[in-house]
Amino acid sequence: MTETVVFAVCAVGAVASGAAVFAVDSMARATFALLASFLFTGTAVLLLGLSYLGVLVVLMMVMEMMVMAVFMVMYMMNPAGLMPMSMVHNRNGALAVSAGVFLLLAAGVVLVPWPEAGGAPPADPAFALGEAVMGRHMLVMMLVGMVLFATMVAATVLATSRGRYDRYGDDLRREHPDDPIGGGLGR
Amino acid sequence: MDVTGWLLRRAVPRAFVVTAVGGTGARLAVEAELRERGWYEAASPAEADMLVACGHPCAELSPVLDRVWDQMPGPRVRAAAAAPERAAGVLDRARAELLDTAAQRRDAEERDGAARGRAREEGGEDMPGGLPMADRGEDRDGLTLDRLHVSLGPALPAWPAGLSLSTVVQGDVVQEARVRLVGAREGGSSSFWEGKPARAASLDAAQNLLAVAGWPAAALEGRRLRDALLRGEDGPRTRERLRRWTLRVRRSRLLRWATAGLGEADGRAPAGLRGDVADRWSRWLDPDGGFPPYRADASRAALDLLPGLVIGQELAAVRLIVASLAPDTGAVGAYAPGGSA
Amino acid sequence: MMLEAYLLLAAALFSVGLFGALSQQSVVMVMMGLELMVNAVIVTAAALWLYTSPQSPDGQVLVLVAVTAMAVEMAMGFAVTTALFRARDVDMVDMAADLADRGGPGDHGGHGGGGER
Amino acid sequence: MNGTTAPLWAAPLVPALLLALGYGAAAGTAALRARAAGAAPSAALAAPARESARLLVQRRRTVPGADVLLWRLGGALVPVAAVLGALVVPLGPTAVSDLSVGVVWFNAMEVLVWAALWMLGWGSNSVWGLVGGYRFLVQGLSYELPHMFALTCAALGAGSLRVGDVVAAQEQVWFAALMPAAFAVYLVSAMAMAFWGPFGAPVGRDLAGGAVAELSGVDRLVLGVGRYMFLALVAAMAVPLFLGGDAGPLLPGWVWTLAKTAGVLGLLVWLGHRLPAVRMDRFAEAAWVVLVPVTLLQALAVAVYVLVR
Repeated sequence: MTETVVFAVCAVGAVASGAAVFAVDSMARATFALLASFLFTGTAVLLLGLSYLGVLVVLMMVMEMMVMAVFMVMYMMNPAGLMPMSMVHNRNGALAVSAGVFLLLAAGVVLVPWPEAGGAPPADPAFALGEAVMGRHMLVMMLVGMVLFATMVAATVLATSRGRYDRYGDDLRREHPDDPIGGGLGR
Repeated sequence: MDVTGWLLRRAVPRAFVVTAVGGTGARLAVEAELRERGWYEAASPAEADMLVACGHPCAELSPVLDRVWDQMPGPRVRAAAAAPERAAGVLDRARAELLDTAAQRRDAEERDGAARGRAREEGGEDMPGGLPMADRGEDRDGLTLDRLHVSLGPALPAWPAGLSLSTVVQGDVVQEARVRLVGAREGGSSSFWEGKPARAASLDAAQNLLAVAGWPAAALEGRRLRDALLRGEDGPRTRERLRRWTLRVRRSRLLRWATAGLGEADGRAPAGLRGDVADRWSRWLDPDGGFPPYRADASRAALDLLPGLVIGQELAAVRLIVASLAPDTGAVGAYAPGGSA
Repeated sequence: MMLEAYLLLAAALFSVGLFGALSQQSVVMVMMGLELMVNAVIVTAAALWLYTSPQSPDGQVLVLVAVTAMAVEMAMGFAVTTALFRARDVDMVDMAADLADRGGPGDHGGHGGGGER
Repeated sequence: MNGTTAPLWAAPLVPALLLALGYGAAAGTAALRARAAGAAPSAALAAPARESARLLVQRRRTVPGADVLLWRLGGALVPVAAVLGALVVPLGPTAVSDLSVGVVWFNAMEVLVWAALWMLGWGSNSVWGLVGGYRFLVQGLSYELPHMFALTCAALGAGSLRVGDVVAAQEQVWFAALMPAAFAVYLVSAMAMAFWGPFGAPVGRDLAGGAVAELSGVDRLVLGVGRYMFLALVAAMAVPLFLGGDAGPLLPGWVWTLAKTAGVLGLLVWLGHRLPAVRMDRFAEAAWVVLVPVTLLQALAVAVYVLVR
């Protein structure tokens, strides 16, 4: 019984804080509203018995939201929301589309005869996940690894305006890179 | 049973020390007094309950002191230590006034009344608290981001007396810097350190830098040794402790790693200021007292060098560079630093 | 019954995220909308794993992929926003509609204000 | 298999123990500071209590244009994260709740302090606070990967993410001896997590207190208590992960746990006293270029050891 109560709280909390993300003025509060929504989602996943993935969602999302807060404050015109100005275009159109999508999905959820679960969940789902990722789903593991590596390289290339020629000179033979602020090991 | 009074009597006060130009003697006395009583020095007005102004605050410094006084929260007391010998008495009276809960409650009610009054009549303005929005400027990565005007004012812990460095900061990188002396003394430039043992002057500069470099233990030990030397206790025990302290600071790899390569002063600087921050503070630790940092021309050169060294650096590096230059504002007299890049 | 509840939660999160992504002008806010939609995918995958095929770990692998997708989307999104902000000093979705390297900083608005490049 | 879950009445024991250990750390710091200042170290043992008395009397402050919600939330989050993280730390054989993913739970709870300090810095609407909050983000992004790999090494050695299993796996040899590099990196990241000692830049004096510059009265007290509780938590977590939990001759299990925790806490307090602050732009490069490869190699070594055994 307590499980359904906790689920109800998480559901309402997740959707409410999700909506708050776009309702609140201050960008910092929008970021933490999104973080709250993720924390509720993480709890919901914990409720479903996936303890490892639930805690992983919480861990990953806290770090991601902190990085998002940095960019949020950097790029938004008035990050603290002290001078409220709305940066929205065709609000009603968006509202109509998303309401329509919700009704469509809800109808699907209610009408589709979902199959019954075959057996009971394994004792330790995380162990099953580990086995799968190292066994049958090895391709997923390799793909995720490559995608993350490609993302790191691409994001760095896109974000920085200085290349290695600016740092190490045209013949790339400068002994110490000339960065505005040197790193700890002089590299 | 007056709980507030009971708690206050148990509390160890924290003093926020602000030094006027030429108040070095009073500052040293107050610092020695605070250390012996086991009291603490506050890092910000919010943490403090005792504002101690050392030396003779002139017309320019008073508004700064008033602003710090307004920022201090709860039970607060304001003390002025004009001369070194009156430091102990001033602190005792301040402590007594702090414990007088009736007076503190009255002061609190007055402030709440004034604050409510101000809040009523300035209810309608658009900018909350009258704070303007940050303007934007080019940053070193080609982006145009917010810039803040921050003045590292005279009321700052471990900061040269009366120095005001008004900077334009993006994130925490300083883009523009202008040096100004708040309340520079028109009279002759007589530094406190003339006639005092050169080792004590170097120790004072070193403890200041160690406090800024985040090593409070060595800073306190250095301060204790400085006070011993100033009082003339030059016995074998003090010299032994001084040797061990110097060895520990000199051999600290972390301190060297944190300060190496910062604030490189080129050849034109006077002998005592050449090299980077690490060179400067290791010069102070030499047993022959190294180059006495407190001479008028060295301090003037330090003030001229400051803006150039500080631009492009982060706030942590700025604090270390200022502490390593250690300008003696008392010796400089009425000097308007020209170098405002 | 509980499966439908979880899926309804996911649908609600998805549509709130969709509303955000469609209605917001700032690129960073659009990305927050996308994150909410991926959030819905995580809830769906976890619920379907438990209530329809707990024996096979596919649902969990899908959650893992969704979390990675969210990290990748965020990293690339901010990299693009930084590059865009450096090129055009703007982070509005409307002004990022075309790929032409039109204006440097200072070309503040004026959709289609090309020509004086 | 030990690591049974404690009865519910043990739950309030966790914050009480954290408070006691935190007070011990604060008193130790004050004693070391008093010895350096030349005053009597014994009088400093009451210093944390005196400071709490002063802060209880001090009034709270408001700052114009401040985001009070996030500001207060940040201050309150640090002690809450400490207590939540301590739920998985076993005292003797039993922990309050021995999750199957105890190690990941501990990691998730200490990441909450990132959010807490950033909110503190951002909420106080002051340059010092903002710069202090951002400093902790740089510090977090630098220490997090080596810290995660150090925790992975411990979990790898035990073949499970349950803290009870990690303790059980250290029957013959403690993980501190088996994987010294992981233990050393854990201690470094422990100080970085609790923004303590050499990693105290976010609340450094050069920033007039950094993220806590504008805090006063009970807010500053809550944060100070939270910070010392968090330091006690990271020290307590080192015991089951690397120092064999409650294993030890003669004395009962929980006495050994407390003794080892006090030992690690004393080491952290002494290092805080003994070392100057590390500047984050230098530590970031050192962490990514040195610590990450070191912990990766350590994980490889532990994996080979586990396979061979």
